[in-house]
Amino acid sequence: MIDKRVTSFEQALAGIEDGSTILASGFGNAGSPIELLEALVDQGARDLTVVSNNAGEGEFGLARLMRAGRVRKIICSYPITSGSVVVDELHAAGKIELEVAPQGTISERMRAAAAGIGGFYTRTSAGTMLGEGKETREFDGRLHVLERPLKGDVALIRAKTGDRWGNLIYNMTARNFGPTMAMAADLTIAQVDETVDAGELDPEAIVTPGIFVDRVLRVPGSR
Amino acid sequence: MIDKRVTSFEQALAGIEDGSTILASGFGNAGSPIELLEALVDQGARDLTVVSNNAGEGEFGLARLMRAGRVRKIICSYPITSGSVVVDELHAAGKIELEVAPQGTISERMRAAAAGIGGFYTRTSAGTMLGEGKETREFDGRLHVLERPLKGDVALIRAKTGDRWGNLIYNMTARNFGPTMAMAADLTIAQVDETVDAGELDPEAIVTPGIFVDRVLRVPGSR
Amino acid sequence: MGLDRNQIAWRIAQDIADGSYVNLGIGMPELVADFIPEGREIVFHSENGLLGMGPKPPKDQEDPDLMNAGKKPVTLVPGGAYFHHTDSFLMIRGGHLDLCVLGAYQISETGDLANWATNNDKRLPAVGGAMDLAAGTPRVIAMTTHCARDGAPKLLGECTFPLTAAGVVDRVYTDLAVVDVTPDGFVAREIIDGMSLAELQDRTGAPLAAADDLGILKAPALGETAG
Amino acid sequence: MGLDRNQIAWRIAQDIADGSYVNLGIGMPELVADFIPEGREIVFHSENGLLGMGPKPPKDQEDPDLMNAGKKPVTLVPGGAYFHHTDSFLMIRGGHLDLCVLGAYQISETGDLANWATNNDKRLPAVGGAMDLAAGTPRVIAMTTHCARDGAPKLLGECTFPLTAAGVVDRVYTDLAVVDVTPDGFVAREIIDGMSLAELQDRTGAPLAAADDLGILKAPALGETAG
Repeated sequence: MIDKRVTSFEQALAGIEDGSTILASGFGNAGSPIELLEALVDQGARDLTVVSNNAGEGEFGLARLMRAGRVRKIICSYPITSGSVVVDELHAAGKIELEVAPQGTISERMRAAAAGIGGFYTRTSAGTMLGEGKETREFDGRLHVLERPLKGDVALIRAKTGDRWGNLIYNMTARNFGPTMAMAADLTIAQVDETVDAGELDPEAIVTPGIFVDRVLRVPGSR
Repeated sequence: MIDKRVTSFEQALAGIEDGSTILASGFGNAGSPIELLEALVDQGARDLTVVSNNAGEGEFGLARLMRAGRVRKIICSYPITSGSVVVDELHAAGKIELEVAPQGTISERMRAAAAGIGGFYTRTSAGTMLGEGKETREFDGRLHVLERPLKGDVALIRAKTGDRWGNLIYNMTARNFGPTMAMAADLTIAQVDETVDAGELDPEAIVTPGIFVDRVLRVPGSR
Repeated sequence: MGLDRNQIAWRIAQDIADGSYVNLGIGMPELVADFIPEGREIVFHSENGLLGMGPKPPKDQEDPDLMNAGKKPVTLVPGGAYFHHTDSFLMIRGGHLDLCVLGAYQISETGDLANWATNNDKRLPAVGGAMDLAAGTPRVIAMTTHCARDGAPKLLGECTFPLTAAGVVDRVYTDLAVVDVTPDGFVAREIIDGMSLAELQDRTGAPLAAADDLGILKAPALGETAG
Repeated sequence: MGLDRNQIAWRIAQDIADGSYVNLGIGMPELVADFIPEGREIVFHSENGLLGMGPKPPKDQEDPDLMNAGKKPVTLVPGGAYFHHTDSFLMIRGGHLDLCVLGAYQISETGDLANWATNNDKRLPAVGGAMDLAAGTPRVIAMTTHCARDGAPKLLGECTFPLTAAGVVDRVYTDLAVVDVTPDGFVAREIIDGMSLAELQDRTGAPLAAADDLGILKAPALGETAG
C-alpha cells in the first residue's frame, strides 16, 4: 500500500546527503517550506546548493539554514527582499556563492529536468551579461541562448493539502514554484497544512499528481 | 468589457484562412471538437495542415473535413483507429500528406511554441527512422534530437465549461491535448458543453486560463 | 507447451513491486493489470492523461470521456488524477514512471526495441506514444511470444525492423522464458519446465547465457477469459 | 514642470485598450492599475502565478498567500485564475501578454532596455522576471523620468548599464514626453506644454525626431496619494 504521509521532520528529511542540490519553493514567504528548511539544520546536511527564487529573509527558514553555514551556493533570481540580511552578510564575507539567473529561466530549466529535455533555446538573457558564456543560436532571426536542465536531488515544497498518494493542491499564489520543483527532484518532500486519504481531493483539480511526491508532512499551524 | 462567448459557428470560425495550420484536440473522439471541425467545412477554408493525435474516424468530425478535400497535410502520431477509412483512402490516392511523429514530441513541440522556446533536445526518436534528418547532439552520454516548436494559426479544442473570460475546465481524459493546443495557437476557439459568467469557475481549478482562449462557443448536446 | 498470454501477464505482474507507477502498452500488456497480487497498490498511468487507472466499468457506466490509451472505457481509482497531454508525456519522457510493459516485434541483444513498424506494413505508419515510453522509462519490459508465427526468433543480434528506441529494453518476458538484457547480451533467468537452454537457444537469434540461478518459468492455469 | 509619477501612470493607462493582458513591473509601473479608464476591463498578470489581479485588500483581509510580484497583498477579481510559476513564465516568454510596463534606467535608440543593474551597484545583483518580461512581451513600455537625478539623460544612443534585453522597447513614457522607439530611432509623440523639441532634445542622449502629429503631453491634477 502506498502511504506517503510521514509524521516527523526526521522521517521527512531522512537521507538528505551532504552536497545535495535542494530546490526550495516559495516566492518571498508565500509557499516557502519554512519549517522543513529549519528542520534541515537539525538534520545536518552540509555543503548544499539551494535553488530558490529569493535568498532568505530575517533569521528564519532559508536564512536560518544559511546562517548555520550549510549552504555553499544559492541559485536565485532575486536575492534582495526586505530583510535579506543573511545572504548580504555571507556574500560580503565570501562565505556563499551566488548565481543570479532570470526567474523564468530558472523555472523552465527545472521543468526541462522534469521533462527529460537535454537542453532548450530561449531568448531570455540573449545579448545580456547573464547570457555571457552561453552557447547562442539564431532561430527565426532572433538570438537565443542554450540552457541546460536544472535538476534537484531534493525538493522541499509547501502545499495546502496532500493525500495518501502524495497528490497536492496549493493555496492561491503560494502555489508558485512548488509544482515545478516537485517534478524536478529525485526526492520531493512536501509540507502541508492538512493531509487526507486518497480520493478526497478532486481528481480534476489536483495540481501535483502524487507520482512527483515522495513524502508529505503535516506541519500544523504553519500559516 | 471582455466577453469571449460567441453564439454561432460563423462567429466562432470567422477569419480562418486558406493554408492555415489547425491544431485539433482529442484523443480518439474524447475531447475532439467534432462540431467545430464539421462547421469548418461550411466556413470554407482550404489547403489546411491539421495537427491531431489521430486522423479522423468514420465520416464525421475531422474525417468529414478531410473527405471534403480541405486538408492538405496531417501531422499526427497514430492515424489508425477503428474506422479511420478516410485517411486510408486519401493517403492511398495520394491526396493527403501524412507526417507521423511521436505523440510526446508533437505535444512538447506545441508546448515549446507556446513557451517561446526556439528548440529543444529530446531522446525520443533518437536513433530511429523518425529521427532521421534531425540534428543530433549528445547530452550526458545520450543521443538527443533537436525539435523545433510547432505553432498553430488556429486551435480548435473541446472543453467542458468556459466562462466569459475564456477560462476553461475539462472533463476527465477528454482534457488531453486541449490545454497545450490552446496555448500554442494565435487564435484559439473552444467548443464547450456550457458557458458561465466570469467568477463562476474555481480559480484554483481552472485548467486553461482565458489568456489562451479567444472564442468560446456552447455546443449543446454534443456529448 | 509455453505460457499463454494471460500467463505471461501473470508472470510479469508478480515482479511489479508495491507502489510502482506503471504504464502498460496497448494490447497484450494491458492484461498485466488483471494479475497484480492481492495487497499491492500499483498506480497505472495512461498516456492520455490519467494516473490511477482502474478496471473497465460495467457497461452502463461507461463514459466516452474516460478512456485508456487503447481508447477503451476505464475507471479512475481513489487517489487518481487527470492532467493534460504534455504533463502526461513529461511523466513518461522525464523518467517518472517506474516501468512500462510494451509489446515487441523484435528485441536486440543490446536492448534495441522494434515494436511500431515492420518492413512491409500495409497499414499507415503509426507510432503513438511508443517511442516516448521506450526512450523515457527507466525500466522497459518487453512482453512477447518468443518467436513470430512463422517461427522466426524475436530476440536477435540486431533488429531488422525500424527501431522504437535503441538500448532501452531491460527484460523480456515470453511464452518460453524470462530473459534479461545485460551488457553481455541476453541472459536467461527462467525457462519453462522441460525446455533446455540449448532448446531455447535454438529459438533465439543471438547468443544466450544462463543466469547463475536459472529457474523454471511457471504460471498457474488461468482462464483464457480473464482480462 | 513635468508630470509626476501618478500623472505618468495616468497617461500610460489611457493607452491600454479594453481587454488587454498586462504585466506591470515592480515599483512605479504598479501605479498604472489605479488609472485605467472607467469601462475598460484589463486583466493584470502577476509573475508569481496570477491572472486577474485586483487592488490591494482592506488591512483585515490581507492574506500572505495572495501577493503580487512586489510581495504586496492583492486581491483576485472574478474571472481570475491561479497557476504555477512555469506556466506564468510561459505566458510571459511565449508572448501571450499584450504589453508590459517596466521601469528603466536607460533606453537606447534601438530599443535596448537597462533596468536591472547599474555599473556600481552596492546591493547584490537581482534580475527577477525583468529579462523574461522584456524579451518575451510583444509590446514593451518603459516608464521613467526623462533624466536621472543628476540630470543625465536616460534615453541614449547606447545603454552604458547592463542590458535587460536588446531591441525590445516600443515606447517610453516620461515626465516630459511620450517617445516611440522606431527603426529610425527616437520619435517624440507628445511633449509637455511649454517645452520645445529642441529643449527635449537637450535632455535626450540621442537624436530625437518629432512625429508628424506631435501633440502635447498632459495629465489631470492627481492626488499624490492615489495608488
